[in-house]
Amino acid sequence: MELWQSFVGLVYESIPWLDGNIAAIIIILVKAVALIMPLLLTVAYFTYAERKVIGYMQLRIGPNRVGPKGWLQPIADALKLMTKEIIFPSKANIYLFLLAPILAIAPAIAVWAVIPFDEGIYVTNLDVSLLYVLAIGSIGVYGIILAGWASNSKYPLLGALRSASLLVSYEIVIGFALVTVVMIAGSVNLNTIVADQQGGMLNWYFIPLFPMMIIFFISALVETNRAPFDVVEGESEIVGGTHVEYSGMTFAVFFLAEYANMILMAVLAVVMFFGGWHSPFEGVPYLEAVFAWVPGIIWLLAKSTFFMFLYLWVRATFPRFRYDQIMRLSWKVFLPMTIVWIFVVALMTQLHIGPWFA
Amino acid sequence: MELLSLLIWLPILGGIFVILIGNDRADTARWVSVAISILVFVISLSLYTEFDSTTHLMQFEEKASWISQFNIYYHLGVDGISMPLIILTTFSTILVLAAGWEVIQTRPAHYMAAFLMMEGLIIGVFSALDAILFYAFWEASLIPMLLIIGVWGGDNRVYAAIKFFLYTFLGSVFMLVSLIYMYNKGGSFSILDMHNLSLTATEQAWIFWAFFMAFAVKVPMFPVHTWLPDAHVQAPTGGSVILAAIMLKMGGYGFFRFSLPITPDASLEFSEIVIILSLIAIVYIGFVALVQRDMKKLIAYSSISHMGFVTLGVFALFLAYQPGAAEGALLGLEGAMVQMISHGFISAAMFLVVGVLYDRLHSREISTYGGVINSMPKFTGFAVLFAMANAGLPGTSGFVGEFMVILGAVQANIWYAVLAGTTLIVGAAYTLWMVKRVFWGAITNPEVSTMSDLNAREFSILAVLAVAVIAMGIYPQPVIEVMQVSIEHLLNQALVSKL
Amino acid sequence: MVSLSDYLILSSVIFCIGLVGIFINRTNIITLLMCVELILAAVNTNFIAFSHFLGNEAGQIFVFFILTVAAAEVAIGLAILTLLFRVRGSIDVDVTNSLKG
Amino acid sequence: MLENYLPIVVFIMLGLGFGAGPMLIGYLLGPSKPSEEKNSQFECGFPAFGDSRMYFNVRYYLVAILFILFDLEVAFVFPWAVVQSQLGWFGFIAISIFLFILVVGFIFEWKNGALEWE
Amino acid sequence: MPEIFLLSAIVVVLLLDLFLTKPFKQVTYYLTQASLLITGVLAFSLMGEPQTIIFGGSFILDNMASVFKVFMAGSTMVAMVYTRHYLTQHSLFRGEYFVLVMLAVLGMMVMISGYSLLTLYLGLEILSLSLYTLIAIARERAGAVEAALKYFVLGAIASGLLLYGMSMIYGISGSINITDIANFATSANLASRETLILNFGLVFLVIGIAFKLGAVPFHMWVPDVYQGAPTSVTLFLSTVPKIAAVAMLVRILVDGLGAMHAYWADLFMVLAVLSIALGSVVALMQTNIKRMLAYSTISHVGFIMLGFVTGVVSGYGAAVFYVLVYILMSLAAFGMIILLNKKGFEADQISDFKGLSKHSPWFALMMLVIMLSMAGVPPFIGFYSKLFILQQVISAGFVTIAVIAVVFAVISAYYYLQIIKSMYFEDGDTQRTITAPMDMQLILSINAILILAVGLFPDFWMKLSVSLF
Repeated sequence: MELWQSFVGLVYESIPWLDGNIAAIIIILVKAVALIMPLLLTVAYFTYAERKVIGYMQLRIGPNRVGPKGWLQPIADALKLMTKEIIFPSKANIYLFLLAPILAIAPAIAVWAVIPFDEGIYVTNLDVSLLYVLAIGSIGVYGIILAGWASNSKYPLLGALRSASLLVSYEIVIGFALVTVVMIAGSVNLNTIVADQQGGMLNWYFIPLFPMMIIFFISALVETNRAPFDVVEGESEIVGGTHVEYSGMTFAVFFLAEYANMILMAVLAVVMFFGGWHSPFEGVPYLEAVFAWVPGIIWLLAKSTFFMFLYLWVRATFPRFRYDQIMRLSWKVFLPMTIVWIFVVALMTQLHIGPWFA
Repeated sequence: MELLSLLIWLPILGGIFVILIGNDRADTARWVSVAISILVFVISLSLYTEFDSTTHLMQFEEKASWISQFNIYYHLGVDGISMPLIILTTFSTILVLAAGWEVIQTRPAHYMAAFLMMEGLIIGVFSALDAILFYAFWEASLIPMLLIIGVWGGDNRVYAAIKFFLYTFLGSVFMLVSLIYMYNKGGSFSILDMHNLSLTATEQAWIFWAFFMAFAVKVPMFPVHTWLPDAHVQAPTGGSVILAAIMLKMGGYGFFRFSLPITPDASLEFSEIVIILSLIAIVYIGFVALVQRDMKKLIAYSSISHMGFVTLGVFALFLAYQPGAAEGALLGLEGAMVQMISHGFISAAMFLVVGVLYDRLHSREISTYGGVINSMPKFTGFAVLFAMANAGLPGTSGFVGEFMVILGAVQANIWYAVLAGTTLIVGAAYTLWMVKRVFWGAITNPEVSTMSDLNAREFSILAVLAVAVIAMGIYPQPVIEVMQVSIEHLLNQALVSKL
Repeated sequence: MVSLSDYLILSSVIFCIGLVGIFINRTNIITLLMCVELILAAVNTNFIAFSHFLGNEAGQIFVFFILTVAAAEVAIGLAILTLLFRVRGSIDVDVTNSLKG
Repeated sequence: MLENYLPIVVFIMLGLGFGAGPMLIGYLLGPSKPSEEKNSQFECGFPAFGDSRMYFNVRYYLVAILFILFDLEVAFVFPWAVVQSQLGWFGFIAISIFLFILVVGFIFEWKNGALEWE
Repeated sequence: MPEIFLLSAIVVVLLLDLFLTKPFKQVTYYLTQASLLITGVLAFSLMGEPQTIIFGGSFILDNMASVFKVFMAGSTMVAMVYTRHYLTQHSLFRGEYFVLVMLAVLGMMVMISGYSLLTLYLGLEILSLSLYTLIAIARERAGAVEAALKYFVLGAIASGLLLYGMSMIYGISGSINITDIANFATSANLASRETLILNFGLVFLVIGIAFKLGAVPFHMWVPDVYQGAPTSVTLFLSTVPKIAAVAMLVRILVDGLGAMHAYWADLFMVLAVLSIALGSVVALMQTNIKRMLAYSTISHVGFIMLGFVTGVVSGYGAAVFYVLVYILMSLAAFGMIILLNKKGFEADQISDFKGLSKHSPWFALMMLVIMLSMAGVPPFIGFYSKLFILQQVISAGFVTIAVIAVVFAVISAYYYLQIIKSMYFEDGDTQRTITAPMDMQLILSINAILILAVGLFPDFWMKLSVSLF
């Protein structure tokens, strides 16, 4: 933190002709770079991890040719995608066609502006950060719809429709699930929500909101088109869905967005339900002291990593759901459940149950 | 129930009763309705017998709060002007109902009921002393007439019915506006209060013309008379009779009751215009009648011409009046009244005559007939009598009214009188020419020879009318007597400036 | 600082765009709906700007309800459009011409 | 207050840039040899047939409409959720009525088969 | 409060209808009627209570609200009686129909009692949304869907304009409560800029309200919607919502911006005269009776607005009286059209009335009464409503307007006569019989007779209308 402050001071001093706004923008840019670069790196190596992990789960090795143990595989993939031809389908609406990937990735990156990594470490602290997350998150649908529409081809359109209905269905569920979080925290500021979970694992929200946590996690899988809910791509049915007509970097951008979203969802799950930057050992007599040195951000990343791993695990484990099953799950199972749970939480609040509703 | 209310509501309720009897029991319906109409007539006679002809005040008054929001009262009453018209109404209704006895075969009960209701409504018009009540009856009486023309009329009945309705409706809404205006000014819808309402010259002018629209259409006066030939021709006989005998009188009555007393100054100012219009009606329409081939149309035009005398008589008073000698003016007014009543008898009779012919041969064309006297001598007798009356032959009621009006007009301007007098010639011309072509001469149309003479019902109807026409022609005094005082009062109202 | 009149000008510009869009658009009903939404957006801007500068939340609450109603309206509007498409096979403005006097 | 939103704007710009930039790079680096075959729309191995702007199931509309409604309900619940612990039983009852009506609508849809997906 | 009861009833009926099997579908209808009845009774029981404003100034309970609600519940019940016949004849009988109607009624009640811009707007939208859906309930009829769409689009625009006006009023007065707005508008020291903005908002409000009322030049939806919608919906939408629209008008323009009367009265006068003129003239050319009645409605709306031009309590009362009368007549008129419907036969042409007097003289007579009443012929109630309005207009000094109004009233009489003509003067091609159930025939007869009966004794209703202000 001190380092940061001095850096800011340095910027202001060294470039005296800057007025406040530009300086602020520069500072933000620096922050952004500090945030996005690791993010991209994570994405890159998440793909690698995915192939590796699933490979091991299926008793194979996974990528192992490029670099030692295949470490350079993501780099190679990126280079390959970069040098591929970008095909513009003849019937496509070029502008929308190109706008679609941009709309897909922009929210995936913009959301990160409000994510709290540790106490006081964030790009910006909005009072309505959770609403911001939800709002920006739902823009992603446009990318998919536009992609399907602009391609002017059957499979993308089908994929887009499916995807859009799935996304919106689960968005409602996520919305309701997060309502319960807000009810306990009494705030829609992510920082406050995390801060409210202070005091050991028992105070994390996943305990009173266990069903909601499950629902959130499953919905996150759907929202990111992950297996077993990846009917949108559904290679065997609609040969890749929305992305059929995309090639080269246009496709890569979608890809990037998808993985960035996955990471985001993992982080959100941690922030919402697993105490964010708080150490799991808070309040535990001995361990607390032992792990006191670990910065909050590490805890956050560690927990997130677990969830990211969970994604891969789930993918390797479950067969794909049918489309109607997924829809039914959201409307007929999750939605009633969340509404009921809202009542439950409200009642618990009014009756002051447990440590969470004091 | 008071007498006037009884006169109004008995026929209306009777009409509903007749409807309930239904078309299937036609004869019952006929008998019941004639019975009701006779009953009403008898009751209405007591208006005459108990009438106090020494006062101009309203008699048989009834007053009950009706719409207190606007101080509207259910206010009835008659004076010497309205009373004879009421009796004329009740009298004519009997004739009409009797005349429609077998002629009307489609929906007879409804036909009878319509006339009964209309009778009640028209009596309401003549006896209402509250402007809105008057207006309500005035408009409501259009409805049965509309149906009578439209349902039982001739080939072109739809056009005629709607034209009739819209003309009169259009005219009367202006009256409504001016009534409301006066209400807002004076705070009362009572006609008698309106008589005393002081109005500026401009207001009077506007109100006068508004009233004029309503009444002139009804009378009908020259430029707005065109509905009448259509309506008369297309209406069934009974409808024509009621139209001519009574409905036209509503317009004349309006002039008496509203225009003169409420807007005396405007009436004075515009009297020349009205007189000229009346003269046009009398002369020009007379000539129009001359060229008609359709008997009903001819009579219709002659009605317009005759009603011209009414308006002439009314508005001549302003010119005829000389200070200290109100005789001329009074004569004109009285003449107008008498003319209205007598025209009620005569035109009814004329239409009935045509109706009788029409029943026989289903044609109203003059050319269809010829030599009717050969097959229908009794009928021809009546017909000729009525034709004479229509032409204004002395000794018939027609003469009395026209003569009085002309006398009044002489006082006003000799040329008016001369012009009006020409109608005696023109009227004689068209009536007698018609009579000649229809009744005299050889039978050209073989069907004419098959026509049967009057049956008892027709005979009695025409006989009653003949008696009335002659009685009034020879001895009009009873009629004039009852209205004398009221008309003198009206004259005073008309001559006293409100400014 | 952004002043109230700036907001009002913005909103009136949006409003006018919406209104003009409605009147000159003669082809597509969806566009019509979007223009309506523009009008509502202008209204919302107005309300929020006023609310902010008056320091009175009523305007914001109002906006909340307007949004809801707008959503319900869109839901119904789309449903009707779907129906129209079914019976007519098109959603052009031109097809809505069977009702004439 | 408002300056907290500056980073948001910057991030959105960055996000857009991260979309556009790589594509531009790809366009510059990659070859560009379009051919009619290559640019034709995708079909499983045979020439494309029919209009790709095809009719689709009305249920997609239904989902969209339901989404609009429910998402708004969520939006309504959020403000309440923030302050619900301070509102006490009044807030509880109020939201109960609200959710009750929502649930009634939900049941209505369910019974009408709006949620069935064949 | 009746609203709360009605809302619960809606929920109950909605749910119950879902679980009713086919043979019991009529239960929905009877429940609807019962709910409306109880709602009406509840509203009636509130009559005479002193005026109270609740919910932080956004809801008002006064005599006007109660009377309107009672009237509304009553006329909706009547409408439902007619509707049932129509729905069964055309296989449109669905539970949702009744629920939607009740929702619309609920919306209207909120409009009537709304005392802040927000509640008024919400009520309006509950009403409008229900109506859009109701119109489109005949899904397979192109005309109905088209009508729904037109109504929807124009209604949405109108709402937008109304809202824009509301936002301006809110911005300048700082409150959405009518009470506060009224206080603001009456405060003596308004800067000219403030007056200007109030006026600016006012114009939009007037446009919005005129849209909802269907006044020229914002009437475009009226004929199409009336013609396209299923007759039972037309019946409902042409009648009851007019009360609510007038109530909203009263709340906003009279209660709230009464001080600005001089400004909006001018607008109203133009709208009113245009409506009367156009409604009367264009109706002449119609062959579709629903469309004709639509234009006739426009002209009636003109008369209603004239009542508000006067700017005095009795003038407003006249307008209210006119509305109530109009609803009575319109209910009966559309009831008559529905009466002629038979299985699969949609009676909506004037020629469908041909020969009615032959095979059903009673209903022909009723229709005669209705039409003449609409034309404003005494002694039917329509005359007194026109009389009241004219009296007020003349008393406010607008004699010319009154003359114009009556002239067009005469013109409009022509098309009412067209129906009378069809019924009485022309013979039908085919013999048609009335298949409607007895309850409908009975209610329709009572409805029509009321037109005469109230016409004979209008005093109570006039006094009641005036007493509401």
